[in-house]
Amino acid sequence: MAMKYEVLVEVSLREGIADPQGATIERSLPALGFESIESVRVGKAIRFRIQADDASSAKSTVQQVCERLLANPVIEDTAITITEATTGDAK
Amino acid sequence: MAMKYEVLVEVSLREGIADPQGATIERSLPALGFESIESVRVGKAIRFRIQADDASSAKSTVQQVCERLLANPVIEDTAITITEATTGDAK
Amino acid sequence: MASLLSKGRVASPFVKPLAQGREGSPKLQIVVGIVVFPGSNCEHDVVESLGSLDAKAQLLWHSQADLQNSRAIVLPGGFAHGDYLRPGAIAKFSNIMNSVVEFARAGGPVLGICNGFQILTEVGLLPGALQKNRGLRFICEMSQVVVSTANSSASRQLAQGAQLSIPINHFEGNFTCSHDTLEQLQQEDRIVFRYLNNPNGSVDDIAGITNETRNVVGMMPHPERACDPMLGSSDGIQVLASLLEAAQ
Amino acid sequence: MTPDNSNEPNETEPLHRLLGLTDDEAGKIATILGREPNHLELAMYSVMWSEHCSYKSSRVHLKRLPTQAPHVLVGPGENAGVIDVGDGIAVALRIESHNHPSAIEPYQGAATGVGGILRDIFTMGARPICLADSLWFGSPESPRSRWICEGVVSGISGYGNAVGVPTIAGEVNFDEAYSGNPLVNVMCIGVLPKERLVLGQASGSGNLAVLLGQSTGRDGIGGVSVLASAPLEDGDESAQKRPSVQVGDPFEEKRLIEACLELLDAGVVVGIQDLGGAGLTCATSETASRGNVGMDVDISKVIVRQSGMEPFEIMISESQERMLAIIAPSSLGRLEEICNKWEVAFSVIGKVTLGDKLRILSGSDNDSPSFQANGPDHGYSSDHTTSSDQTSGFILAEVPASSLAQDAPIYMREMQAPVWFQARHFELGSRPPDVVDVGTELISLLANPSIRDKSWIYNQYDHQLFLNTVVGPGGDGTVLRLKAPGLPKSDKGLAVSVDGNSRWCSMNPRLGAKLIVAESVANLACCGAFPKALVNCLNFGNPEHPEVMWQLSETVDGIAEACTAMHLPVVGGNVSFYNESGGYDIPPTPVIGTLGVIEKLLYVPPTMALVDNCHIFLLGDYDSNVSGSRWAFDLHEYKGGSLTEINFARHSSVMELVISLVRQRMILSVHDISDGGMLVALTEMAIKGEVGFSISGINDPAELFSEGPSRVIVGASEQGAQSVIRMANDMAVPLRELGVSGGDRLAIRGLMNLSLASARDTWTGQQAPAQQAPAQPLATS
Ligand SMILES: Nc1ncnc2c1ncn2[C@@H]1O[C@H](COP(=O)(O)OP(=O)(O)O)[C@@H](O)[C@H]1O
Ligand SMILES: [Mg+2]
Repeated sequence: MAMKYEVLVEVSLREGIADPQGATIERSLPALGFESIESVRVGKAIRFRIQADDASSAKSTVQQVCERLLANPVIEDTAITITEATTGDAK
Repeated sequence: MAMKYEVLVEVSLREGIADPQGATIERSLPALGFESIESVRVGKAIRFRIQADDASSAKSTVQQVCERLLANPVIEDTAITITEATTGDAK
Repeated sequence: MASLLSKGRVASPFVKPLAQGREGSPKLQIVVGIVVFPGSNCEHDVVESLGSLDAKAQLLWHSQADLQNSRAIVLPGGFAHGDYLRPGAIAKFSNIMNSVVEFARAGGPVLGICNGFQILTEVGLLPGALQKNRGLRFICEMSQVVVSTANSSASRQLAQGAQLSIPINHFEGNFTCSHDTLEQLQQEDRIVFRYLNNPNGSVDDIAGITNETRNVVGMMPHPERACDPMLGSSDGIQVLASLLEAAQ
Repeated sequence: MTPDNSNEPNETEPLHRLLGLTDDEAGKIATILGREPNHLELAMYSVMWSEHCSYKSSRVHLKRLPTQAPHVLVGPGENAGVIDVGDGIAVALRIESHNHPSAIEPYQGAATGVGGILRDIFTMGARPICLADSLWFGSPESPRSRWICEGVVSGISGYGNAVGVPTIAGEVNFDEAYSGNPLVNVMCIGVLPKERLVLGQASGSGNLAVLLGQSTGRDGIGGVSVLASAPLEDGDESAQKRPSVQVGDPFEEKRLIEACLELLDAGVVVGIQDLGGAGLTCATSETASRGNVGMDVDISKVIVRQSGMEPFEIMISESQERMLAIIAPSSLGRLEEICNKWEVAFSVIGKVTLGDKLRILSGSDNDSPSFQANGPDHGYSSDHTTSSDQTSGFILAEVPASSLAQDAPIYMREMQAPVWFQARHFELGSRPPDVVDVGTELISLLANPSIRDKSWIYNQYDHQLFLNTVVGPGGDGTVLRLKAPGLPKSDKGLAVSVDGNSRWCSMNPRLGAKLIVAESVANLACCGAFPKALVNCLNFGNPEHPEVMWQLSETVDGIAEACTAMHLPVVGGNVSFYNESGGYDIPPTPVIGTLGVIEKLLYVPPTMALVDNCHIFLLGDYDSNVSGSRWAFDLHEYKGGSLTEINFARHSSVMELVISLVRQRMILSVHDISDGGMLVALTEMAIKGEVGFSISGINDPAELFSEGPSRVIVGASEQGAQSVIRMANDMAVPLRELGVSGGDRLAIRGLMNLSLASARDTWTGQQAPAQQAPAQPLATS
């Protein structure tokens, strides 16, 4: 029977790509009294539920979704985390 | 001596707040042949490094940064993950 | 280099008033302070439109705290700090915002236009938040807005129910708030403008709201872009004129 | 002093070839230097002598364009062309392509295209007041083309709106030929008080070279494609570290604009130059070469984003939002003040020297003591580090500055007209299809993605900022007031149009180019503006194909002929070659941007919106030639025949008549006939004006779809109609009354009777597919 999985895809800018958002946040932190923070990078965190026969088939679908829709590999990397959904409705 | 920590802050829209980005992705999935995906939500993944005396002081600083800057509590929640940084320069 | 929000550095780059009202005006000119953040871009447009109303405008640089005796404050449109993170998220920490909050709490008229509206919600002078437009697209077009209450510093010269043509120009203008906040806004008659054809998904068609004391108004449409018939509408004049009246 | 040669690679394939230089070019470099170049020098020559920077294949042809007129202050060759428009005001304009980056990362590719063209304009001391775009995509039916289209449009919107410059005009075309290689051309116009004009040149030995703005990263290095494959570092992993697409930062650019304009106003700057293609190498060698001086550059002073960057990476990085300013040492304090105010990072990276040598140093050299002015820790936040890990005190490269900037080889590449070209002219037997049902054909045309309503695009652009937009996008030309902070007061207006037509140019590049220039001028005339200057962006295929070089040459001659005939100077341009995919070159696609001036903009000129109860006239010659029309190409796949020749004397008299009618307020609506022909023009007028029309006297329905040149439709009241007839007679312009406006039907006696609503719904209703496109659609097909 099909299982439900919770998925988190983190999309981040590839190393070496300028991250104007991250840099702007970082520059604003000292004035707020936060001196000890560096290397700020801003990415996306996309969460969804997927139905699949097993974890490995879930993963392969998610990988496809990442490649085709969620990220552009020219500038972005993705990291996928899949966990079995606790029972109950997704919403 | 001060330690370095890697921080991930996931900023997500609060439950009940409509997510036009997530809805748009969800709507476009079936056309690409992905039928089994639901409840898509798009948030931000903000990563940075912080220097602090210990994990708990790192955490309290990060909490403040979240409250004051990284999220708008009217519509957003945050989830914080802190790990000890592996040695080496942040860059 | 000092950081973006450094305190107490450099006097305003705009110490001199940039717009003068028409000469020979008998009335005492009202001085309106227009806050400029790095990334603001509608400040000169507001100066120009206020100038056509005989008001005097002065630009106030965000890093200074002094409002320079301004009788009303406008937070103009644009992309303060690039709108990075969230519109208004970084701007709210500027030195000048403390003074603006104080000024507002003391009853001074404050108008936030577009990005200015976003900043006012971030800093807590107005409730709610402005999310991405429903269609996930930037929208620049003429919009039709209806005056929902004449009881605010930006609508006191307008009649309730009046319909105005005022352009909108935003990506994040979708007003969102909790159910309780919405009820409160409705019950206290604090919704100032509503869209006739909701362009962005705002709850209850909200285009502009006011605070409890009715001196602070935030609106997404740009009244300064509607002050000249050659640009397609002059309906924005009454909004700015209301602000000037409130400042008297 | 001998430059350090220690990092010479020892590969079997010579390095110069890996960098894209031919053996002859390498030989020429050795002759210039009197020795073999080292690896850094070779890298610098390879980028400066690339097609993109040196125009080595096109230069011989571009020389044929007319560039002079009394009002031209700066012609081609500088960062932007500048003309004098009177009232003490000068206007700078420029167009550029960003085709290849947009194909792989549409949002950032287009966004950085906007950033680049803006810098070209404010480099001249001009405040950018508007942008315009010309976009060419594959069919919107294809998900990949839709992804590119959506991404490009939102990239232009995202960057242009945030940087605070309105995008006020443009065009978009959809054609299979661009599915693998879209075109994104962006034009920018800026204004300045005449006396503020500055040129991108260095002068004054001892003056400082200051790098302003964004830190320098590895991004954009792979953009110079030859370098991506060079074995300059250890293997794949390091190539991975060099992304070829850059992320634009409009917020940085906005502050950079304000800081640079204030530096110019304060008289701090001797010369200033943006960093575009070929980065620091280009900016330093061009400023030095234009000023007939040398320059010492200390790369250890460059603020870098990543540690461990190689000297060549720093010298050729195309990181965005950077400017190079040349200042007197005594101005450094003032520069610091202004940069601090606008929160723009800066670093003194070099100085102007006597002689002609561009020397790249690492660390202070003995005879360059002033390098310590301003330490690397001056004013940057923690994410910036300088490349202080470089070996100090070496001269890494030493070359004549002008040899980089000016001595690139010039090629007269082989040209050959395609075989079909002559044949098509004499395709006597080939007959266009017959028009069967006018109404059905009209509906098909209105649904054509290139013709239908573009408001879903231009409404994503802030087109109102600065309160100058008197007639916005959606009509023939866009009309702006000539006004900006700091500018002398003026009643004048500017009119802008951007036009291309690859259908015409694929049939006959020379005549096609003439027709495009003519159409662009017609768009301005419809606003009441006289054309004053033209810029062009020549998008072509692979220059090593003789057919492509022939197309380019013919196109240049066509533009030259049209400009000469209409006394219109070409003040700038850009050539984009290698637009090919899957072995196919794109059709020749010159894009023409024209700038016109309205002497007194005191009222809103008439638009294309039809007004009820008017007489509708056609000004210009009868034409029923459908060859090359949208109707023939897209609806009937008929690509034969030949285009109608243009008669420039006739064209000019029609345009003068239109301008007079607009200026004397004799007409209530006006629209030139272009894409889709007369019937589409009339229908667009009806839709915009929300009123129908009733036309008669059309004997050959082909006339309705012909796109023959020099024809304009005007609508006039009863009273105005008399003046239109009289003035047309006086100016010997053929005139025909087509019918009248009114009602809610689009009626042509004997041929068509359609409801206005159905036409409108077809024309506007096609926005749906785009709106449903995913937030971040397909990355790969
Ligand atoms: N990509 C675009 N950006 C901005 N405006 C556009 C774009 N595409 C079309 N437009 C606007 O739509 C109108 C119609 O364009 P077009 O059909 O090319 O006009 P014309 O045939 O008169 O040259 C013009 O006013 C143009 O400015
Ligand atoms: Mg036209």
